[in-house]
Amino acid sequence: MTGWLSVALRSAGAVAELKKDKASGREPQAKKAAAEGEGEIWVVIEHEGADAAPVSWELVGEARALADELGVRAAAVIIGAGEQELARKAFSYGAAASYLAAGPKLGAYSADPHCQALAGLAARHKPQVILLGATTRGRDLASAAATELETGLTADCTELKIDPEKKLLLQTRPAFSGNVMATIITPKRQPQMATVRPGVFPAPEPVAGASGEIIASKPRLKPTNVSVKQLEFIRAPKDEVSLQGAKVIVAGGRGLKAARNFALLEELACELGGAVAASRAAVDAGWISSQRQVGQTGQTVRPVLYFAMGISGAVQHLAGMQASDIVVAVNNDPEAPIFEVADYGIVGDLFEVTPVLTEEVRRRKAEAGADGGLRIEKSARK
Amino acid sequence: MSSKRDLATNIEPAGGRIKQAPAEGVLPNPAELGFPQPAPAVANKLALVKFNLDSRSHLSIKDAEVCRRRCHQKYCTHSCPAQVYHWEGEEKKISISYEGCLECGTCRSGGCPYDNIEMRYPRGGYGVQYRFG
Amino acid sequence: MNKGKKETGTAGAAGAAPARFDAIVVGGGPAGLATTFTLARAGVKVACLERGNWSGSKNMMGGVIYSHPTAAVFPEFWREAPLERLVTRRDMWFATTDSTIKASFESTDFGQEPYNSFTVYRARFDKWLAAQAAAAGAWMITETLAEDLLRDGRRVAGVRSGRPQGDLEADVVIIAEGVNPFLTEKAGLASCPPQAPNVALAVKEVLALPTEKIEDRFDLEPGAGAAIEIIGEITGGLPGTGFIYTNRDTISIGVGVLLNSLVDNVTEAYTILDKFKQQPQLRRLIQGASPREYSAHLIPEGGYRCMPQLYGDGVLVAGDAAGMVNPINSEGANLALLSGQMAAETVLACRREGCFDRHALALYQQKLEKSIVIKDLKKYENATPFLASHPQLFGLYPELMAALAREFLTVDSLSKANKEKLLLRLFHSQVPTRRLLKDLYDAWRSLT
Amino acid sequence: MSINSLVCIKQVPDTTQVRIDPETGSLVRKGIPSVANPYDLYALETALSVRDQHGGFITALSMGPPQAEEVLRKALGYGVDRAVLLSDRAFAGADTLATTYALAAAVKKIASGRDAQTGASGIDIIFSGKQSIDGDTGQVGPGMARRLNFSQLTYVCSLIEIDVEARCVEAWRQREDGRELLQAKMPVAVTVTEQCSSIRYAALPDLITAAKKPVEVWSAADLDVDRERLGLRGSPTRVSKIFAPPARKRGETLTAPERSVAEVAALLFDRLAERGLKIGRRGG
Repeated sequence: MTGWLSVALRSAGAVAELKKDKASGREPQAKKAAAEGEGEIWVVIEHEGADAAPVSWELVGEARALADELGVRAAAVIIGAGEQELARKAFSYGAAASYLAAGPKLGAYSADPHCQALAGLAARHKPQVILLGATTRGRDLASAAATELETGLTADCTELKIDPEKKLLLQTRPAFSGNVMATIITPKRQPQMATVRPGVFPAPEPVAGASGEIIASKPRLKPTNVSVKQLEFIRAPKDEVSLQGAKVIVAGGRGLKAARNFALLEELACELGGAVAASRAAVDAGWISSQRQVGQTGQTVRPVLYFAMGISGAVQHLAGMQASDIVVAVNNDPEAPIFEVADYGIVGDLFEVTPVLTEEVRRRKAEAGADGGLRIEKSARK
Repeated sequence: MSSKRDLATNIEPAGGRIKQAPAEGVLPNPAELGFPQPAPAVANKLALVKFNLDSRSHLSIKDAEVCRRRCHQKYCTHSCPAQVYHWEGEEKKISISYEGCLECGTCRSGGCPYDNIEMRYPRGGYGVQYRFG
Repeated sequence: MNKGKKETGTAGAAGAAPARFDAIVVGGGPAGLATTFTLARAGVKVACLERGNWSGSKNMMGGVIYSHPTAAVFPEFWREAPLERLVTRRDMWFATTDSTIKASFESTDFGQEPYNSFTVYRARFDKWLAAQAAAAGAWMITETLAEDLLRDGRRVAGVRSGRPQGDLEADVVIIAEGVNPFLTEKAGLASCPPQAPNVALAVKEVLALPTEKIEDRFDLEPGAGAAIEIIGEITGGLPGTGFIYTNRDTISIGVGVLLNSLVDNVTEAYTILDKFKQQPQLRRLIQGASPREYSAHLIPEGGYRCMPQLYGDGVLVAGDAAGMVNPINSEGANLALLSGQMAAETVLACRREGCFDRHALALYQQKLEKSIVIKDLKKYENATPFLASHPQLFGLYPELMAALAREFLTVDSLSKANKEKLLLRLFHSQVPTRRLLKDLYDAWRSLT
Repeated sequence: MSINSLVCIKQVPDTTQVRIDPETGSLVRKGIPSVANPYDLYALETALSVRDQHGGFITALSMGPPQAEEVLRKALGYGVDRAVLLSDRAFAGADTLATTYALAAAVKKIASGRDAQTGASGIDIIFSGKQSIDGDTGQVGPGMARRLNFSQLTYVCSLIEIDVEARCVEAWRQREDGRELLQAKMPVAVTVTEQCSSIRYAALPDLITAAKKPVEVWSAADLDVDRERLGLRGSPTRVSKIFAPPARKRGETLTAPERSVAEVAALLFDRLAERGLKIGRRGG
């Protein structure tokens, strides 16, 4: 059932083909969806001007797969100043339609107007699923909109599936700091809403020249007494990659012994395009800022590659990193619990090992030439 | 010095003979008992324990010179059941991982025969928090 | 109650806090809670300071509380308190590396009210005791460490906690701070500082195992429990004992060893514990169990000789802080509870007189002298020095017992008469008769 | 003019101890100690420092079983003026939507002053942690803002200023790509991150007061609510399955006596390449 639609929508001129299918009446569900927008799978595109957050495109790809399974359209929702280029980009990642809600109050993100716009669109077009990235902004907007729409919202999903019988969205997410996985459903209300962690789904290869339907609107916003204004924005320095988005994290613990030694980790992280993090012990010792703390009371991270350098592996730390795809541990204590969760263990002095690792990366990059760097193929994810 | 192992092998299976008695009052050296040496890390055990970490240490060495010059065995590195104390060979000093302290008091009660460790309790609410106890 | 706070709620509700208490108890363990509960029930304005997040969160013991002394303070506690198993069997094992002699006592009496003993987790049981004290009207102040005593001349007049605005005044302070006697020393009451010859270090692991497996492996009725004490090779020949207690779905397993022998032999307590767990007899009991917690604690084993001065002007000492542990019967919590209760009774009596100087508080000593607390401690006052100076009790004798048992039970070509001769020879070759007699005499002197 | 605030504090299981029973496949929560959600304590500290500066009242609000009184007593220990616990079977099983419905009703009642012992009228700021460590959703703060028509300010890493006259709050908000300074109109619901300063060390007199101060317990009947929208009945989401995450297993130890550190490093990156992490040109 999904094969033909998928092929059709992936090729150029998707809209035209969809209309043809409608005419032939081969897929009544799709016809209905196309006619009213009802039952679509939506992805809210998080963007700053014309720059979209990578997670948004990852989700468009996934929405497309889910939509194909249900025989409906996948659509992007762009709330802003009318960013046509984002609408088109959404087509190239697999969306069949883009809802472009624009207005003077929607130019920069603010929870209340954006919530009103999204809830308004959803009330009108009745999508069955709305997905957002589990970013600070995505979670902010999703929570408000789900409340406004009085519907269910599942945060931080790491897997989405369709129940083959009931056609419900099966939303799987870690809970209790990753010690438990739960599959959540929203059986009786629509839309079913979920936020999805960045990096869970691969970004699809963009298809040049793909097109789709643009549904532009100017939402009317209720006047309210609430307001949040941005006064200033300080962009994090480029080399200071956020832990949440980082594909590679090099984390240090008590074994680092002093603040200055984090420079060793920074070098390795820099070569791999990753971020530096720390265990609570290192943070408490004052060697690094608490913003870098991974663990139960710090951040929960899920990079593709996690280096634990001189970290013994207390449960509280494991709670924050055990969802990483590949864990490499370097510790001079062969009994350290971190080795129990490490894919690759190196028993040795981190002061000796780390520079050699950095050197090895440099060597391989040099061999690979100018565009050498860490490249992640899908197989890294299990 | 006669070791415990001698005794164990001296008592042979049924029908065997005990060849000689150990010298009176001499304790066996545990290193000769086949105990793993050096001691296995307690990190695995401590990983099971909940701690509310304070940002400051409640343990300190009174006089680093004593560790350096007088204490050859570095007793605290063995007597502490949480392996809080480590001898840093290069820096020639004891480092203190107070975060994993079980607050038993060994280090102030003879665990350091030189009485060279200042042990206090962590501030109220901090430190070890047993779930079973 | 919140008058004068109309304008602002800042500074919390400091105005409503009592400026001073009738009594302050330092430490929310069995001793401190027995005092607190008894005083609160009698209407005394009493505060109990506990440094842990809750009572019991800093405490550890092997695992058994005795019903009789506990019920003397907390009547019929077994109806509500969080208990693990009702102990119906007590074992004493003499173990060598490859053999064990087991002495087991099982009684149906133990299974009937008022029962004999229960296994408990201190982190849960003490919390329950604290809730009883709070319900009786006491101020339970957790997460607060008493760092020093306040004085008025010679008299102890309160405590200084490590918190902002942390001074608290009271007529009398009951120190129940546990084995590390920081305040007892500050009060000038400690007789000997806690030292390696007077303390044992106990380390313990809690291992999870399904209920049915525990009952199966230990041969227990549902809900019944076993308490096993083991001496011999398990402590590497050092003076100490191993123990196993069964809980509902965990096993507590640990060793306690005299600290000075650990230090003299540069041995780690956890190494002994790990070795202990590897004993074949024990390995099969704990096989497949997953560790849940590791803990360590000191046990004051100095006994009667190391007890501090138990009272001073405005101050009493109870429980472990007062060295009230009977190392032979592994009893501590019960003596703590009883001494705590007697401290409370003393305070109540002194309140009637309105005097808390040391002459008045000497009543506490008199009460203790008449009770099993001091009677038992006196009885075993030489036990710890004896055990420390007779390591053969923990190494050689169990080895010999096992060797003798093995010879006796092994069927081979020797006639029984020859076997008997051999046994005697075997024994005498190891232990000259003179020495054996001396050991027995010393043991009799010290332990009876 | 002072600022009245409300802090939401959730009692959560110590999540590092929560696990799935491998035999029954159900959640083992028995015997696991409960703690105050650590992020909520950052929220509490923020509320306390606002009160230090501007005066006003702080109400701590929680929803949960009767034992959840413990976290509110902890809050009282920090000098909070009033503590309210929503506890009723009718609230049980609530997801975030039903939770914010009940909490918002309680806030309305507290703000109306009808029942206030404190004399507080109105709530200017609601503080809560960025998320709880058991649910990790971060949905309750924004949900309450929506229901109460408060401004919504999430992931605040430092609250810098409150302009009482203009009824505005300025705060830095943490984002993935940096931090932004936002100005929000009061009333506002603020959720804070771990970068807000950690909770102070409470003063002894406050702890003593807290030991005896009552925690008000409200049931559904105490609130102006539609029971159909409470608890499990009012929750649109259902848990269809829980399971243990794939257990991490001890992997390969790369160090070996015969290998030099450089060889170990080379071996590591070979292994990573086998797993799809390659250093080099596309397709190279």
